[in-house]
Parts: sequence; structure tokens; C-alpha cells
Amino acid sequence: MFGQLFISGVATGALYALTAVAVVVVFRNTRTINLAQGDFAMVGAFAALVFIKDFGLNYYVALFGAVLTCVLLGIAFERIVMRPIADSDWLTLFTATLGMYYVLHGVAGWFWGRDTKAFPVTFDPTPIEVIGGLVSQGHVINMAWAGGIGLMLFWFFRYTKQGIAMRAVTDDPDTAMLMGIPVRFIVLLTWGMAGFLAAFAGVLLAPIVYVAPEMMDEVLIKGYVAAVFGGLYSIPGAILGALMIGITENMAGGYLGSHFKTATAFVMIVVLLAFRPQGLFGIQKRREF
Amino acid sequence: MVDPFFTREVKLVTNIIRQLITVVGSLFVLTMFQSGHASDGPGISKDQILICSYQPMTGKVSSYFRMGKGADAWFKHVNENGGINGRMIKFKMVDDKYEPARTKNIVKRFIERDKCFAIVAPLGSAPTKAVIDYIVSKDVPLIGAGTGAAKNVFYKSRNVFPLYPPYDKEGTDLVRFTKEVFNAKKIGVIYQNDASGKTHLKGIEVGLKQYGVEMIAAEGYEPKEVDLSSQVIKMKSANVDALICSCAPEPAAKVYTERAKLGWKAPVVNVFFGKSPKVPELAGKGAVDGVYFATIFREWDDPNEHIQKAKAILTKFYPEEQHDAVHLWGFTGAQVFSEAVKRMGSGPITRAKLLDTLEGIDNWKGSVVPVVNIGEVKEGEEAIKHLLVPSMNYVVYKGGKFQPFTPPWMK
Amino acid sequence: MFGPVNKSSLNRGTLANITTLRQNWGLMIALFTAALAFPFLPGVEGWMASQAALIVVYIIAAQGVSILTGYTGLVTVGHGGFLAIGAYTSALLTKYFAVDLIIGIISGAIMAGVFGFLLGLVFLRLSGAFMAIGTLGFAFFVGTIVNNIPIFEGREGISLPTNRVLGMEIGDTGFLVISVIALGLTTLLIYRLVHSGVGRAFMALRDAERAAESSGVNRVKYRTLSFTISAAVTGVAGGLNAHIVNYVSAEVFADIWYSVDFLVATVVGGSAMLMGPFIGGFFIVMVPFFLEELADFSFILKGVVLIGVLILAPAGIAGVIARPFQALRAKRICPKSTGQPK
Amino acid sequence: MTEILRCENVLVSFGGVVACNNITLGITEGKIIGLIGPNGAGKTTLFNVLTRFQDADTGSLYFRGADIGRLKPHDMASMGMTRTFQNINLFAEQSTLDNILIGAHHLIGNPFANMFGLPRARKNERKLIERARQIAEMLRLEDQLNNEVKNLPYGVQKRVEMARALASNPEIILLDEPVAGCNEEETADLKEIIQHVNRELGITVFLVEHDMSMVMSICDYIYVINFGANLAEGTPAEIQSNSDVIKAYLGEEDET
Repeated sequence: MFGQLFISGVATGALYALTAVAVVVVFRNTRTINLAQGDFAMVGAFAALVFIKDFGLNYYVALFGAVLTCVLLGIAFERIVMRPIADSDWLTLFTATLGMYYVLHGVAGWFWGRDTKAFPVTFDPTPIEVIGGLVSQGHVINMAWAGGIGLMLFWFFRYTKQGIAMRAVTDDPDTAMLMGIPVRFIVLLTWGMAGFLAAFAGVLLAPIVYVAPEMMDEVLIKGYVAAVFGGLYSIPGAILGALMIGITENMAGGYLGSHFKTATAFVMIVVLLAFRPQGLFGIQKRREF
Repeated sequence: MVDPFFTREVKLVTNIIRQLITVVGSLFVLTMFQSGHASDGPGISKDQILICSYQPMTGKVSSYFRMGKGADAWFKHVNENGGINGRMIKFKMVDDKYEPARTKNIVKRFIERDKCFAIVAPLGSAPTKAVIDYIVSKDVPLIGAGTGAAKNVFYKSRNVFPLYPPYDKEGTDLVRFTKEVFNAKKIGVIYQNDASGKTHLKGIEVGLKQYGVEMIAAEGYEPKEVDLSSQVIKMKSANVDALICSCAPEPAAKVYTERAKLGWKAPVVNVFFGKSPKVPELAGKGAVDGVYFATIFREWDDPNEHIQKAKAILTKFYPEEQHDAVHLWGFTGAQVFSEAVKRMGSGPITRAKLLDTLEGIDNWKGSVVPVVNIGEVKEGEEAIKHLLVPSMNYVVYKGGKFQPFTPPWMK
Repeated sequence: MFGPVNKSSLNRGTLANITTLRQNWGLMIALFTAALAFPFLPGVEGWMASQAALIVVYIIAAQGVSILTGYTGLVTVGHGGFLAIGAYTSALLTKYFAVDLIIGIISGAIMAGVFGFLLGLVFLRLSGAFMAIGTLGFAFFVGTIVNNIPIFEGREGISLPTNRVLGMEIGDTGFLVISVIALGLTTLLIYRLVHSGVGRAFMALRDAERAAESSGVNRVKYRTLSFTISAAVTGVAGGLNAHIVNYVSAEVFADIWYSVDFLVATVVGGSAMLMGPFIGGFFIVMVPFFLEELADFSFILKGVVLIGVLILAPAGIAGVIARPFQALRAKRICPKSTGQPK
Repeated sequence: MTEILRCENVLVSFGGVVACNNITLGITEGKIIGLIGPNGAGKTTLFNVLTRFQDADTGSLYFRGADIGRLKPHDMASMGMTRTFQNINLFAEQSTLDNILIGAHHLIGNPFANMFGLPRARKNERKLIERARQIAEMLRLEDQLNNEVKNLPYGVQKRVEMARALASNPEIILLDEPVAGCNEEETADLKEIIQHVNRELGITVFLVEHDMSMVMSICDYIYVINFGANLAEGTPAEIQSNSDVIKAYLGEEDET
């Protein structure tokens, strides 16, 4: 049972990972927790659904369409909502993303209804055996994609000009500005990237959590917890946090009883923050004067 | 998709204006102009009957809003055909987000401000539990609420007309099912960690004693839980003979996906509110193959004329909806109500008369329910005799469709 | 010690304080008289009283959030947890020990305050996003507890006896009166808080934590105090919320969006303004009310108004309303003020 | 002359980088003492240690002979020590009056009595407001009392910060670069204020400053640190002629 619980936990953790990474990417450059991240993903899933069902497009074309939709959505959100209030305090930025959550939620419910919809692309139901546990192919494909995107992000932040500029903005926006880095553009890019990651999360999760306006709510909250677990600044930390939460949850569900399964993540985060306020992999920032 | 936009925008604006007028109006206008017979009950005018319903239009269980849509489709159909005895039926649905605190306020408004004649086909165990005392205390009929919580079904009042049997009775029946169909000795239960699941569990415990079956594992899940693998893994490793799944469609789909993945073969029976074409659609046909479901309605592809009519009506008024048993819950309450109004004729319509007329419906075959038989309840007796759908049937999902299944004791 | 005291400047200052006081008091007393008189007006029906009570509950909860978020600068998304603690404490006491409604609500507030105190200590070093997630975790934790420990009866909920004060049944109207009185007391509390050294210390911690510390503000003490008061005020809202419908259920309290609604109410109204929660609470309750048959639109409208307020009126709607008054007052009190040093 | 504040052998390191290396200095009561040193010499860190924002790895701190090494930043105010910050660190959303009143926070008495407005607390509050006015008067801020400080010009904000420090009724004020970013007129203004505070109110002043002419003209005694260690000390005249100091400022500029 242990092996199976572990493997299933990893599979579930991988579901949270993409959202957690997106939360970190946005937080690093804008100091905002993006509450609308899940709804970006939801819009992506619905977009893919529409492309496949109503336009009869191929899965990959639909995925591309969803990515495009979400990137545009992210950019539009930055330009219309976040830029005018860019200099405000944390609370303002946070609640602005909350406003976006409400809007996207309402619009999705209005356009597509509240009904849960099946995603037309399902995976081969035969499971794959990994070290003594069974994983469904959907989860494996999800993990492969998530891993691929993780590597891509690694490459992006390490070797591309924009990626390095982004890291500079993360470290110190003011200095970055002085160094001639177009901070505004980088922030725009960040939101575009949030949309990109959201589209993948949405389309990959759609066959597993099914498509509905509130499909991402639970995943999103776990994604935050994972991101905070990893310290909110670190992408590998977020991924590790997501996997840890997936595994611990499943273990608690298996050995302590299912009542405590969903609460595990929150107990973990409360305890962690009480002792390590900067998260597991966060850097204790030097108090600045 | 273009037309609903426009109508909804118009509806939005008119709605705001109407709300403002009613609020301001009821502040200043002391006596309301009442039309129709002087002896008519509240909510009845010369050409309209106002009935109301609270629905989870948004929020976590919003997929059950299907019930409201079912009822709404039927009333739209009735109105399109000239209403009943010259009166149109105005069916007002309000979003309570499945939050009891909101429900209570909404129902107060229904009864005190809007003067609703009756509450028809509302949804939810918890919301109904929160408001049933109030509804009954105001002597308002509550017809066909989508709830199987014991309090709501056994409520001691003539005003309550429960839709389907209480969940605990179903739970007991399902234990019998596992015993007599699966020949199980040790069973496991996966249940939704809320009023419905816990009521099922109570009934199952009764059934265990009655039929000499042992329950060796019971696992709950949260309604919106992302992943149910640990529950299923635990069931499998507990090595149960059979599984009772008290699951709504989406979680049921997750359970069956997981079960197929693990290659676990123990037989499963699912409670009736999880019986939906959604389950095979979401989980994949293979995963659901061989799963038994309790059900209270015929299949949508049943040649029965009322089912086919309901299908046509639903397709007409809610073309984007995928047909589901939950729609039929709404249909039942709505159809029984309109039948009662029809039977009352053109004379004055009052709530007391409605109750009498409803109780007079015997052996009626004009709705999506095969036979409606409403018993008589005296003041102080339990409303269980008012059940609109008293019997429960079983189906098994085989070869890509739900097929009727008759357990030995029903033969 | 500091040289000669200039009498005229002293008078101006006292005047400033008294004027602020009078303006606020005038408005507040008018508002409360209106609220108390409301249920007795002709044509007011029972549902209106209970709707008004619901608004009051949201206002009080938003006040609780505003103490922590608006005045102390700690963003919370977990006040649903305190609401639940207040609600269940009061519910269990009134149901099983048949205590008076008022005692139930006060006990709820105390219990919530105790938990607020503990949480304040646990989250001593958090701020910003970490604080938000931490409080969120707390709310979920409370939700899980009430959902799974038998005495709370989970999502099935507990039906409560009818509301009684001093043995008398009070009905909707009486309940509204009680709620308005509670609101009056919490408003008074916040007013005193903001206009005292304690409130100044809260705001100092919000605006410049280190400077506050070097001025002698004990960060630990005041942060915890802020948490405690904020939780206790929200606990009052919780107690009222339980009795408004005579029913409590984990269905509501296990839901994060409930906590988030309070935050929205605070921000839309104006998080650091006395009037803010009033406007915000009204907004949150009345938007779904006016759009009751169009649930999706109420979502969209809520989002659009929220974003609009953030962009156009960062200090909240109360800030916009207060602006002309402030300008007027500044003119009257400091006619010579030019903003330039002499 | 008694020493009001003294630190001995203070050592602070951040992950291997030594910011303060065995610094020892004493502040004589009633004087204006300066602390200078090239950028990154550890001045601000030392200030933070003295005001307890930063714990020293080793070393001891004394205030009037009592060990204060374990106290917290907020204990300083009631003891009679206060500070200003390098960049203005005011309560931007609040009025000048409130800013000054926060300085007097440790004088509000029982916070609950204060909050519920009990008679004695009210009387105390009135007294505090009156004192805040007097301080404002002295620093020529009386017209700004009801204005939000974020709308005030830079030089005025500097004076507000000074007023806030004075409101706590201190015996010693630590000023972290009091005239940084000020123009000549503002600098002269602040210089005058510092001297007034020192001479008329008898408050000891300990300041870090880069503006050499200002330091030389107002300080009675100066400490110089470099690379986190004591380099020199003496009267302004002595410092100006000290060859080590000159080398530190001119010769090794590129290494700091």
C-alpha cells in the first residue's frame, strides 16, 4: 500500500506543481500572489475544449490555441488592471487579482454554464507500473509535460537574455531599472508567462479534474501552499513543495484516515510558517534600511 | 450562443429596476394591489402563479443547478402552451450558493416579499434543513426538494412533499444489494463527507445488522477533492468483497478511474444521485463497466413518452444542457405541481386546497415518474407518505449503456 | 523644557481633534438611529429586518478584517475561521446549555479572541503573501475541524433554538436591534482604537515597522493585540451569523471564499476608514441581492467594481466620499497651511 | 563626564562577511559625537546593533553602565535612546501630529486605559498632544500638523523625523545620516536644529554622516571606522590631520 500511496501522491503533486510554479514566477517579479492563476488555467481548458469540440481541431492545435488565449489574457490583465496600480501596496495588488478571479469565474459561468464537462481527449486507461505502484497514463503524460516545462524554465532563466533580465528584476527591481533593464516589459512578460503556464496546467489537468468554472479552485489553493512551502522565490522549491504536499496528503489519507487528508497541507503550512516564516527554501531577506 | 446574451442583458437591467422598485415600493406602499379572486392564496393573480425555488447557481455544487433547469424547462413548456387554466406559471429561481445562511434570507424574501405560492423543486440537504422549519411555520407547501436528509423527509408536517426516499433507507437497501447480489460478507464504503454521505452511512450501519454484513472500511472524501486515490487504495488493500460508493457523479468518476487503474475487480454499487451519463463520460466507458447504480428514474433513452417529451422540452429550452437524471428531479416536482394546479380547475386557488389536491393524486402516470401515488398525511404525521418517487430501481452499466437490473428480492 | 508654549497653536490643535470627533459622531449617531428605527417604520417586513441584520453581520466581520488588514497592515484571508469559532461557540452554548443569546455571542467573541491571540503568536514573523497563506491555512484547518468532529455535526449542521434574550423571544426585529447595538459597540471600539495610542501604534507598525519599534512600539505585543481584537470582533459577527438563521453548518465555514468576501468588503469600502466596512458590507450583501436571479452577473459585477475601486479610488469608496470633507476640514483648521516650510 | 552609551568589542558577521570587527567606542554625555568611515565600513550595522535591531555575535553594550545586550528595539525608547533612519522612515499615511505622537508611544501608559479613554489616560493624552505641539513649534512644523507627511517636502520630512525622535523624551539620539539628500539650505537648517537640541535640551547626539564639512563643524568628538574596525578617534582637528583617515578616504577608495 505504501508504494502505491507514494506513487499516487507524486502523481497528484505533479498536478499542483504547474500552478505552484506559475505562482512563483508571478510573485518573484511582481510581489503579487495571483489569485486568478487558476482561472487563467480554467479559461485555457475551456478554450481548448471549444477548439476541439466546436472547431474540430487537433489536440495539439487546441493546446496551442489555449496557450495563445491565456498568454493574451495574462498580458491584457497586466495592461488593463495591474499596470495602473503597479505602485500600490501588497493588499491592492492581491485584491486586484481577486477581482479578476470573480470576473473570469462569472464570465466562464455565463458563457459555458456551471455544468462539469468531460474533456474530449482521454488517455489510454491502461496504467503504467513504476517501482511497485500503478500510475495512469494521464498522470504520466502530465508529469512529463510538467518536467519538460520545468526544464524549459530552467533554460530560460539561465541562458536567455529575457530570463536573466527577469532574474535581475526579481533580485532588485530598482537596480535593474537603473541598469537599463526594461522592468515594465519584464513584468508584462511575466504575466504572459503566467498565462502560458496556466494554459498548460488547464489543458493537462482537464481530463483529470474535468472542466468546470471552479475546476481549478482546489488545485490553485494547494498550488499556493506548495509555492509558499518552497519559499515563494524558488521554482525548484515550488515543485518540490507540490510533490511533498501530494505525497503527505496521500499518506495521511491512507494511514490517518481520509478526514484529515485535505487538511494535511494546511496543517503543514501553518506549522512550517510558525517555525520558518520564509518557507522551506526561502532566503531570509536581510532587513533593509 | 448569441441570442441568450441579449436576453440576459435585458433581463439584467429589468431585474435591477424591478428589484429597486420592489424594495422602494414595499417601503412606502402599505397596501398592495391584489388581483384575482379575493379568496386566492398568496402569489396568485388573475393570470399568474408565482412559485419559487432556491438553487446553487454558483459555488461548489453548482452542477446540481441542473435540477432547477429541469423544473424551469417544464414550466416554460407549460407557459408556451397557454399556462394552466389561463394562468401562467412564474418560476423564480434564486442563487443561494448552497450556503444555508443565504438560503434562509432568500426564503424569507420568497414568502414575505414575493408572496410565493409554494416552494417547488429547490435543491440541497443543508439549505433545506436550514429553512424547512420556517417554511412549514409559514404554512407554505414545499414540493419536491432535492434532499434525502432524514430531517427533511420525515418532517412532521402536511406541507412537505419530499422528492425521493431518505438516504438512510437507500443505504440499508444497498447493503441488502451487496449481500444478495454480490454475496458479500465484508464491504467497504466511500462516502461524501457531508449530510448526504453521513446519512447514507447511518442507513448502511442499520443494514449491516439487518443483513449480517460487516463493514471493514469506510472512507470519506471532500466534495471538491482533487484526487481520490488514497481512498481507493485503502479499499483495495482492505480487501473488501464489495464497495458501496455514496458518490456524486464527478467524484464517482474519479473513484472508478482509480479503480480501473489499480485493476481492482471488487463489485461496486453506487447511490442514485451518482447515476449520471457523466460518470462514464468523465471516467471513460471501460472504467465504469459493470458498476451497479441505484436509480429513481427511467433512462433518457427509454421509449416512454413522458421521458421522450421531457427530453424534447429540455433540448428546446436548454439546448446546451447534457441530459441528466438531476434534470428529472426538477421535472418531477414541477410536473406534479402543475398537475395539481390543473386539477384545482378555475376556482380559487389556496395553499390548503393545493395540499388536498396533491394528496388526491393517485396512480397518476402522466409524469417522468412511472407512477405517482401521494398518500395522505394528517397533521403531526411524518411527511414520508407524501413521497413523490417512493421506489428505487437499479441499473448496471454494461456495454456502453445503463441497463435495467432487477435484484432478486424485487422479482 | 521646549521653550515658550504658543497658546494659539495649542487651541488650533484641540479644535482639530474636537471637530473630527463631532463630525464622526454626528454621522454615526444619525446612522445608528436610522438603523434602529428602520424595523419599526411602516411597511418594513420581516425579511427586510433579517436582510439588514445580514448586512450588519458582514459589516462587523469587515470591521474585524479592517483592524488587522487596514490598520495593522497584515493581510488576512482567514477570518472565516474566526467567524466559525464565534458561530460555533455561540451555537453550542445556546443549544446545549440554553444560555442567553447575548451571552452566547459574547462567549463566541471571547473564544475567537483567544484563538486570534494564539494565531497572532504563531504567525509573529509573517507578513504579506506568507501571512495571507498562513491565515488561509488556519481557516481551512478550522473548516476541517468543524466538519469532522462529531459535536459540530459537520455539513449537516446544527439547528438552533429560537433567539431569546432574557427569556423573551425576539424575532427578526429584535434580532436586528441586537445586531445594530453590537455594531454600535464594535464601531465605538474601532473609533476609540484608531484615535488612541494603541491605534497609532498599529498604524505605525503598518507604515514603518522599524521606525515604530525604535519609537518604543512593542511589535510582538501590538501585533498580537491587533490579532486578538480583530478576531474577537469577527467572532461577534460569527455569533450573530449563527443566530440570524438559527443554523450553523460547516458548508459555509469550510469555504475560503467566505473569508475572501470580508477582505473584498474591507477593500471596496476603504480598509483604513471607519466608514469603509459599512460601505463594503452593504456592497457584498446587496450585489447578489439585486442580481439574485443572475448569479454569474453578480460575480462579474463584484469583480469589476473591485478592480474599478482599486484603480480609481485606492483608498476605497469611503476615501472618495471623505475627500471633500477632509479638504473642507483642512481649510477650516489650517487656513495658512501651504505645504511649504517657512 | 560620564559615558552614556558604550560598546565594547562588537563583532557582527553576515554569512562570512564581517561587518563589524571588534568595534569599541564610548559616547560622552552631553556631546555631539560623530561616526564616519567609507562606504561599507559597517556604520549602519553598528547603529543597528546599538539600537538593538541587530544582535552582535560577540561584544557587549552598556547604557549608563547597564548591560543592554539582550534588550529589544522597542525597549530603547523608554530607556532614553532613540534614532532616525538613513532613508526617511516616517508613517507616510498619517499626519505630522500623529507621527510625533508615535514617538511618545512609551509615554501613553496602560494601552487599554488609553484605548477606552479613561479619564487619566485622556488627561495624559492631552498632555502628550500639547508636548507634540511644543516640539513641532520648536522645529517650525506647527503649520504642518494636520497634513499627511507623504505630501510634505523632503526637508520638512527630515524635521518631522527629528520631531518624532524628540517626542520620546530621549537622553541620546542616534542620527543615521541626518542630512543625506538635503540641499544646502536644508542642511544648514538641520545643523542648527541638531545644535539646538544638544545645547538647549542637553540631549546627547551620536550621528553617522557623509557630509564631512557638517560633521567637522558640529561634532565635539569623532570616531572613524574602516572595514568594520576602529581606525581612529579624536576631535575634528585631530581627525582631519590623521594620516590613516586620509589614506582610508583617498588612497584606498577603490577597495571599499
